[in-house]
Amino acid sequence: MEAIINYISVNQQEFYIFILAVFVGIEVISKVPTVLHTPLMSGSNALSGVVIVGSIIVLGKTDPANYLALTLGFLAVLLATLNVVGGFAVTNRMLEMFKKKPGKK
Amino acid sequence: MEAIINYISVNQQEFYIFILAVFVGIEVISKVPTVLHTPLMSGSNALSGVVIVGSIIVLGKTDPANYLALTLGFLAVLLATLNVVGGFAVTNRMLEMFKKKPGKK
Amino acid sequence: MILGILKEPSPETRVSLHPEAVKVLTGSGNQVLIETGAGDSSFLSDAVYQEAGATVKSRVEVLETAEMIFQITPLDAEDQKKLSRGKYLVGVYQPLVARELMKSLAETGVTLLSMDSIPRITRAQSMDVLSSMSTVSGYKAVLLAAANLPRFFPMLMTAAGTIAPAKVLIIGAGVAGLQAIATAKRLGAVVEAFDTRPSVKEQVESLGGKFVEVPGAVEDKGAGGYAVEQSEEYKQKQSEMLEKSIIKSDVVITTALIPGRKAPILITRSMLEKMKAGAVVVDLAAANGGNCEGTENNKTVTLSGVTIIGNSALPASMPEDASKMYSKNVQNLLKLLLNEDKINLNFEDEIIKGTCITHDGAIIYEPLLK
Amino acid sequence: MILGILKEPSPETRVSLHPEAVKVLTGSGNQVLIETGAGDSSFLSDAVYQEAGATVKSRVEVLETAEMIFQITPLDAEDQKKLSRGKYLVGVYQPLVARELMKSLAETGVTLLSMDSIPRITRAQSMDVLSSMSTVSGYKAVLLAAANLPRFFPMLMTAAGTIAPAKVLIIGAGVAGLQAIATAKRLGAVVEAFDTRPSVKEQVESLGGKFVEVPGAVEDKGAGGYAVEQSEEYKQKQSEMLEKSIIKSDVVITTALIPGRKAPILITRSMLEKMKAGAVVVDLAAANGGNCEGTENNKTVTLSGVTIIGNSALPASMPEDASKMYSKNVQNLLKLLLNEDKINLNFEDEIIKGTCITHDGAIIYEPLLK
Amino acid sequence: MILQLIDIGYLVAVVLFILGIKLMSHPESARKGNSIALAGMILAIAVSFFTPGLDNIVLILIAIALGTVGGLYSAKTVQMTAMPQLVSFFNGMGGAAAALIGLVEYGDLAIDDIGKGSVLMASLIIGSVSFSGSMIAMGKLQGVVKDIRVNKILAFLVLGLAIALAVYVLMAAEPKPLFVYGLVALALIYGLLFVYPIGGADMPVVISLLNSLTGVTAATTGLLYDNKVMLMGGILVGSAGLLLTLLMAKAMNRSVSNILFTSFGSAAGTAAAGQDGDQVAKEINTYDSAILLAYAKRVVVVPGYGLAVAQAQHAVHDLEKILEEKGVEVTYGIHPVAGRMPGHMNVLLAESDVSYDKLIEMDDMNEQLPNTDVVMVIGANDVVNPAANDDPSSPIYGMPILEVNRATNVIVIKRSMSSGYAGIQNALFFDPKTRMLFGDAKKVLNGLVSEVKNM
Amino acid sequence: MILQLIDIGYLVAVVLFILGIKLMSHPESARKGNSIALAGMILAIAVSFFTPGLDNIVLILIAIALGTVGGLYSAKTVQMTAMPQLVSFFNGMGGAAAALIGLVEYGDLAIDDIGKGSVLMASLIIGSVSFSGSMIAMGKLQGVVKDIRVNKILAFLVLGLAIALAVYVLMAAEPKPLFVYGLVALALIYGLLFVYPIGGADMPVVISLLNSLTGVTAATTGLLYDNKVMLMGGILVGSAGLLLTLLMAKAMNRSVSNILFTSFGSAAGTAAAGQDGDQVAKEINTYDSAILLAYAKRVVVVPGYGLAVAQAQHAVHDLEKILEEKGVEVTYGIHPVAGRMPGHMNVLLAESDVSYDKLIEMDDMNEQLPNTDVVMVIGANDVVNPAANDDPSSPIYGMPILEVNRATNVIVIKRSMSSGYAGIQNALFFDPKTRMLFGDAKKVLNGLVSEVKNM
Ligand SMILES: NC(=O)c1ccc[n+]([C@@H]2O[C@H](COP(=O)([O-])OP(=O)(O)OC[C@H]3O[C@@H](n4cnc5c(N)ncnc54)[C@H](OP(=O)(O)O)[C@@H]3O)[C@@H](O)[C@H]2O)c1
Ligand SMILES: NC(=O)c1ccc[n+]([C@@H]2O[C@H](COP(=O)([O-])OP(=O)(O)OC[C@H]3O[C@@H](n4cnc5c(N)ncnc54)[C@H](OP(=O)(O)O)[C@@H]3O)[C@@H](O)[C@H]2O)c1
Ligand SMILES: NC(=O)c1ccc[n+]([C@@H]2O[C@H](COP(=O)([O-])OP(=O)(O)OC[C@H]3O[C@@H](n4cnc5c(N)ncnc54)[C@H](O)[C@@H]3O)[C@@H](O)[C@H]2O)c1
Ligand SMILES: NC(=O)c1ccc[n+]([C@@H]2O[C@H](COP(=O)([O-])OP(=O)(O)OC[C@H]3O[C@@H](n4cnc5c(N)ncnc54)[C@H](O)[C@@H]3O)[C@@H](O)[C@H]2O)c1
Repeated sequence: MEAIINYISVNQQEFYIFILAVFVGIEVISKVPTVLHTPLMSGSNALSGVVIVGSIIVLGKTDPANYLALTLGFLAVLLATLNVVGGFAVTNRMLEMFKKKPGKK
Repeated sequence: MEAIINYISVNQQEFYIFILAVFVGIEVISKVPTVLHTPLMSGSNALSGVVIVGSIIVLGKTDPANYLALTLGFLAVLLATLNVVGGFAVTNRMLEMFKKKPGKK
Repeated sequence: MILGILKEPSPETRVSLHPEAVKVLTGSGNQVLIETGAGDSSFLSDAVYQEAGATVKSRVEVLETAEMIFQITPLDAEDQKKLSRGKYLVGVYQPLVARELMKSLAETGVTLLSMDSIPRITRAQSMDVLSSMSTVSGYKAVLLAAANLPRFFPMLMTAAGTIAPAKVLIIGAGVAGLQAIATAKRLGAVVEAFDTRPSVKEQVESLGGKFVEVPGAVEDKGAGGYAVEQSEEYKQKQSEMLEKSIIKSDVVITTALIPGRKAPILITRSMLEKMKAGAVVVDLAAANGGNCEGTENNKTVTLSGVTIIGNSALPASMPEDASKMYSKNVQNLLKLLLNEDKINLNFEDEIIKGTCITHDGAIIYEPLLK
Repeated sequence: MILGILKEPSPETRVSLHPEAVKVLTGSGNQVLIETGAGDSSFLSDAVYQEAGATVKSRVEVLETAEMIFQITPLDAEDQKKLSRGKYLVGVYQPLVARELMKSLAETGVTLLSMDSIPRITRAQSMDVLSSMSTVSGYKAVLLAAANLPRFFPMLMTAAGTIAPAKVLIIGAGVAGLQAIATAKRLGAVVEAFDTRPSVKEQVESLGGKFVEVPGAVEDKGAGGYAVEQSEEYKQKQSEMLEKSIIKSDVVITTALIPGRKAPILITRSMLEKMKAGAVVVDLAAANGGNCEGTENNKTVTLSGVTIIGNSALPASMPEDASKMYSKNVQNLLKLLLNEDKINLNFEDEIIKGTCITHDGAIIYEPLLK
Repeated sequence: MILQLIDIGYLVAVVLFILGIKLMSHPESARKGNSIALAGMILAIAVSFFTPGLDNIVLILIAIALGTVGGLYSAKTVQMTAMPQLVSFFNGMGGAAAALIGLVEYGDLAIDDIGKGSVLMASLIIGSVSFSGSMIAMGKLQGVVKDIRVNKILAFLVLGLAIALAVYVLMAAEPKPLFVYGLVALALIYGLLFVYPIGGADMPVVISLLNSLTGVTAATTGLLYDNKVMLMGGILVGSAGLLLTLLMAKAMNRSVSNILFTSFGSAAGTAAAGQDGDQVAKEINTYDSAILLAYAKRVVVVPGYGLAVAQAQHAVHDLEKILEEKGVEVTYGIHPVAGRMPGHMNVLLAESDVSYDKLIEMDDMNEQLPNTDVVMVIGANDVVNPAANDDPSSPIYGMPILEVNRATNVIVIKRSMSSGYAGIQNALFFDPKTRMLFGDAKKVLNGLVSEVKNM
Repeated sequence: MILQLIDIGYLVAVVLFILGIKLMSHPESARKGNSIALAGMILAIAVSFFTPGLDNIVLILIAIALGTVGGLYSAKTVQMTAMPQLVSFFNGMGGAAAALIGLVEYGDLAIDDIGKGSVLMASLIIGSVSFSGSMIAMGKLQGVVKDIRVNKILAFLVLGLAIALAVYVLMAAEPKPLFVYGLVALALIYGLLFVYPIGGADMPVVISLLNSLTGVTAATTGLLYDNKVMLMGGILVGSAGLLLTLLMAKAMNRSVSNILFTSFGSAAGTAAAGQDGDQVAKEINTYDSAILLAYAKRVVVVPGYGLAVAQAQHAVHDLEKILEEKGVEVTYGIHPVAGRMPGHMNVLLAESDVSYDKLIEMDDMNEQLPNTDVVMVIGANDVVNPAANDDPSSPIYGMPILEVNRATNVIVIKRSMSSGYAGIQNALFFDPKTRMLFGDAKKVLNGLVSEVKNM
């Protein structure tokens, strides 16, 4: 128990950040209209491709001699890029229909 | 310039918290219906009475011999309490009208 | 006071006072006599009047006994002879038209109150028989037109083809014209209206009608809402604009009047010839000469395939409600005239002054004196 | 094929084929003859017909030359004599009523197509003259009632008092009844309706009317939407419920029919006596004996102060649109009968089978054979 | 251990604050939100008592007790209409408390901590402005303080001077208490100058802004003590308050900068329309009208020619239906000469299928009006003009009218203050019971329908 | 200095992410939101190149180049209808990347850092589940993978085993790469078992959930590197994704637990209403209908008897007006026998003052329909029944109809699947172009009016 309390107290800042971020995440989409469900899912999928940052770091820090790690890292960057680029591109296509707002009176 | 960058970097966590808190504050009320403007103003006024925590600390830490400081601190607690208690009570009264929703068909 | 209701001569079917009014008047101490069968053609039996407190008498008795005599139609020479000095007569006498009659009535020494002369001021709205009877006429004109049109008023899309809505043109958007617009709209027609007073455009539109605009009309604010004579040039332009509308209309209802003048001719024979076969014109100005060339008062004629209805006695065709409204107007005037059961002829009052035509052996109606 | 349009005998004012139909028919290779002045009373001149491709002929010429002859009213004995075997006759013959006439026509050897016998199936809706003419009747009945009522239909709150809206009761909510509901509503009346078929309640309400419910009616789904005879007990209950509504109504429009029977009496003399003075009854069932005791076909009578209009020829009072609709119905039937300009009497087709009364010297209409 | 628990307590309090505000922004959950925020506050206060080395507990408790009694008493006894004043007052108290903390704290401050020093100065200035500004706002709402034109430049000079003093104090080698007091005095004056010239009608927006400022001082005070609950709570109130200010201004069709930086004289764009000599008609907006209608028991609609001009018959029927759904009884008072032809209103209302039973004649209606909560006059003028009863010189004298001011509230919907058919001014519009809702009848009614729907 | 700039870069990227998601949740700003989020991502990637000690840059660039080409190509060429599959595929790639990072990182890890170790294990498991689950979801949507019933207990056993292995690896004194691979294999299998039994119609919800899981792995990876952008981005996607999952399920009238823990067989609750033999009518909700209408160029309303029954004539006119205000061209297609009497629709629409010009006869309308974006059939049935053209045995065969399926989209408003006057079923309701909007016509239309108003 005490350990947990201590942990929380020590990592207060992180907890604040965590709680606030969750709130922001939820609030920000709490009023999303149904039509946007799919595009939004697609968009947040693109964002989850932020692991690319980790992939880059991992590959960048791999010993150039460790071929297994290099391969895995290379794959990681490749796949994460797919996720990011493909994700944004496909979201953009989905959102095409919202492009030309018809002339409001 | 560098000082600022440094400052931000050092206080990163605080900045995250600040930005996130602002987002939460804004998001949370962005869809408030007009009828609630006044009660919400009153409610957030009550919350701004959170300075009472500071007043308590200030008065609590004042040297019992420093009469000027004691008086000021005493006043601070008193006024802040007024803000908190009165704020919540008046908000509650304003919200009374939302109590018994008139018989929806 | 003794009030006497006479039976109207045919073809008039209305009656001056409704049993409801009789009840109120007897209630405040007056005595009411009614000629046998006076209400019959308005579907109001003698029994109903008796219940309301009236006494049924013969015509002669009423004429001789009553101090104030009610008949909408002007009394004929015969009846006038039976009048004695100091009596009051209430009816619709059109004093500016029937000038001779006014003179002879003045000589008998009666006090004539002509309901159609009540000044059209705000306070007098509740006594204004022109308005109330125009309401009946406007409504009825449309019903007559619809009943005589060989076509539907509303649009109908049916298995037996699509019926286009009738086009109705109302010329003159006074009280009767506005009521006609409303009624024709209700029945589903496409309604246009025209009037020389541009200020009625908004009123026409407020009833869902389309206003036919002819630029350049003169409106005299001083004329109390009545129309004034227009310039020749304007009349020319108006005639051209109107012709276009008339030709494409299935029904034209005309109500254009200028007080004290012959009604302007707005539909000429050549226009009639260009109109659709089967079209209907209802000319509410028939009594004043008509707005349509060929209109005959109180007759329906067909010219170049167009049916022209010149029935100027439309209120008589809806006697029950028309009587009710007329009676209400009279009753409201009596509120001014009578103090309980005593007469109080206060010539200071604008309304009484304007309504009283003859008094004490002389004509006192100002427009007749000039 | 040579088609011949005859002028209807008075008082009928409609005409079987409209110039629009003539244009289409001549366009597909047929020849159309028309009797001089056949369209006059529908405001359709000979010139218009000629423009559409018809040839104007005398009655005799049309009767003798045309292979298919159009007249709404059954041909009289004189005309029948001029018919030769193998000709086609198209009109409204009421075969179940005019049984003798059917026999004599069968003998002449003509093929009779009676428009009123077209089966009322979905596909035949566009040929259904009963529906289209009921539409005219329902609309016109209300106009007649409104024109004859001594009161207003709509509510009016005016300076001359408040006029209560008229109460209109529609008995029988078939095609005509529904149209009457709609029209009366439009004019601002308060509308109630009654029918023995409870399923029309929803339809009445869909037009803004109030349905007078009498519990316990029998509805025969097999009767194709027509009413069936009801039990005595039900009739008793119905009569009581209806009386209440009738007494307080200003206008009653009756359309209650049961095919092939005399129309049921729904308004008795005793009810008439209790009705308001000045009330109006329009009896659309007048031709079948009427729904009101005292109705006389094609006459307007007044009984106990109630005006009873027994005009069963309402479509004739709106000849132009009525002709247009009738003509459209005929035209749609001809689409089935004619292959371009060749006749194709396909008895496999339910519609043709149901419409054809006599053929080749014999009666072939099934209801008449039973 | 205590310290850690304090941290967690504050953390929970912040979460409760957030939830509280969130719930408070929906009508159904607003009351719950207020309670949750209150719970958070109680927790925060309770936790703060465990601050290590806290002294003067008795004094603190006395102060709290006094504040509680005062706060509760004034909140319970205040009249519904005076609530905004009270909110403003309470807000001022919060600002004052923050300023007082700053004053006390100044004594204890290590001179060289410029960071903390700046934060402290900000607390002092903002707290003082919030205090004096709130007091003036309260006075204005109460009608005690009149509008005064203030030279903007003067105001900014005062503020500039206060800031200059603050900078000087910060740079100074030793404590300058006198300068600090001077700075506070200047800030207080700036608060006055800031609120003085703003028109009374705009006060709610100003109070919201001041409230947001108090939030900021709470946050700065939080920074001072490195106290998370004050910091976070303050930021929340600050940001939420700022957004709320913008929303409120928008709802009133004003921009914030317009409100703050234009003197009332020139800002009376809309008010001018409702002026007649020295009489001023009171305006009302769509929302407040909707509230009035939705929470009424009996509403009477008085239609006139304007309803016909606007072709608003369908809209008025829609409003009637939605009000009836909410349990409000709605009828129509029909004047015999409303409109421009006999029966004009009947034709109109029949078109939109208003039930005949709901149309009440003038005389009957005049009897029912005293039991009516709200009369809504739509595009009518002459038929509700009391001059017909009172003023023998009026052209409409003697005409019977619908005496709508017998009801509790009157809302008049029309486009402007212009006259009707008779061409005369209408004293009803200046009646204390009357509020004008300007606009085309159809638009206004459609707006009311949406508002009532959302309630 | 570089380090600090990296921090700030990440901070900005996070703000861009938040703004991006925020804007993406409103139709008007959604495209902008996507661009802003993309900008944030580019910034984050750019910044990460400045990580001190970064090697293998060429390799990284090659991987990125390949990924970019592949991603763009597939996104550009995919058919509109296949987009959900593609999203699922991309999401799987993200999960896989996270798992791979975990694998590489495991080698470098100090054995005794249990905190980091747990985070790593979580990354591995969740990433793997997300990967294999996404692949199955894609397969299902593509129609390649069939529904299979799976024993829930088996699935949980597999997951339990994976977690047990993870605990073992963490506790072990030395690295256990083999066990780690085994654990990954188990997690992959669990992903399969998890998605297999869920019905194809529920896939969007599942994908959203998997997407949320990928977000969580991004966050855990962020923890691993103490990298704020991954942490925050991950939390955002995780929480937003979770809420979105709930919202999507709600919009489909399903509960998430229902979807996840009930096999597809029993989950057909709502679908039953629209089923006819093996045909299933597709439903649409008010909001989506409103979007369809508001963004159309030409809308045709086909009214029928149901419009009259619902007395929805005023509501339909309101919708017409508000659509016209938004620039949509609205007309009415009137079938000659729509309703129950000749001219029924005319009476109805005249009452609500629909302009006569907007009423188009059947034949003319049939010609115009191919250029129509949306046909809204309101309470009509027989008059739009294709059986009248196609099915000689139908009682309505031979009646001309409004051929609404010539238009691009058809929305049918009625209360249920029940038949009309003729009492026969209508194949139009099962047409691929048709969506059913169930409810009373008046209520539904009023709902549409409010929705369109808000757009
Ligand atoms: N009923 C009859 O038979 C008849 C016949 C002739 C004359 N009159 C006279 O007409 C008058 C009737 O009285 P009333 O009260 O009905 O009408 P009114 O006195 O003419 O007043 C109508 C008011 O409606 C407002 N208005 C006009 N268009 C509007 C719109 N689109 N939206 C909102 N408001 C609008 C106008 O004010 P804003 O411009 O500020 O908007 C105007 O003041 C009486 O004086 C009566 O004597 C009646
Ligand atoms: N026009 C004429 O002269 C005439 C005369 C007699 C017969 N008919 C026949 O009537 C039919 C007319 O076709 P139609 O398409 O207009 O009508 P329909 O085929 O009868 O279909 C009407 C549909 O409206 C729906 N509905 C009923 N109430 C509703 C409400 N409150 N809200 C929403 N939907 C509602 C019903 O479905 P739910 O129950 O699922 O809601 C029903 O399927 C044709 O078969 C025609 O032959 C016409
Ligand atoms: N102040 C009041 O309270 C009050 C009372 C009653 C009537 N009025 C007003 O008085 C006015 C006249 O009413 P009325 O119905 O008795 O008028 P009316 O019967 O004298 O004339 C009917 C209409 O015909 C129009 N007209 C005349 N010549 C025309 C022409 N050449 N072409 C086209 N139209 C022509 C007139 O402008 C008028 O609108 C109306 O506006 C009415 O509102 C006012
Ligand atoms: N299937 C189709 O396409 C089609 C075509 C045309 C008509 N119809 C339907 O056929 C039905 C009959 O139409 P119609 O107008 O020719 O009928 P009708 O003229 O034969 O009868 C008129 C109405 O009177 C009613 N009635 C009979 N006896 C009554 C009584 N004692 N009291 C009260 N009401 C009584 C009937 O129920 C009917 O509604 C209608 O429902 C119509 O919709 C259907």
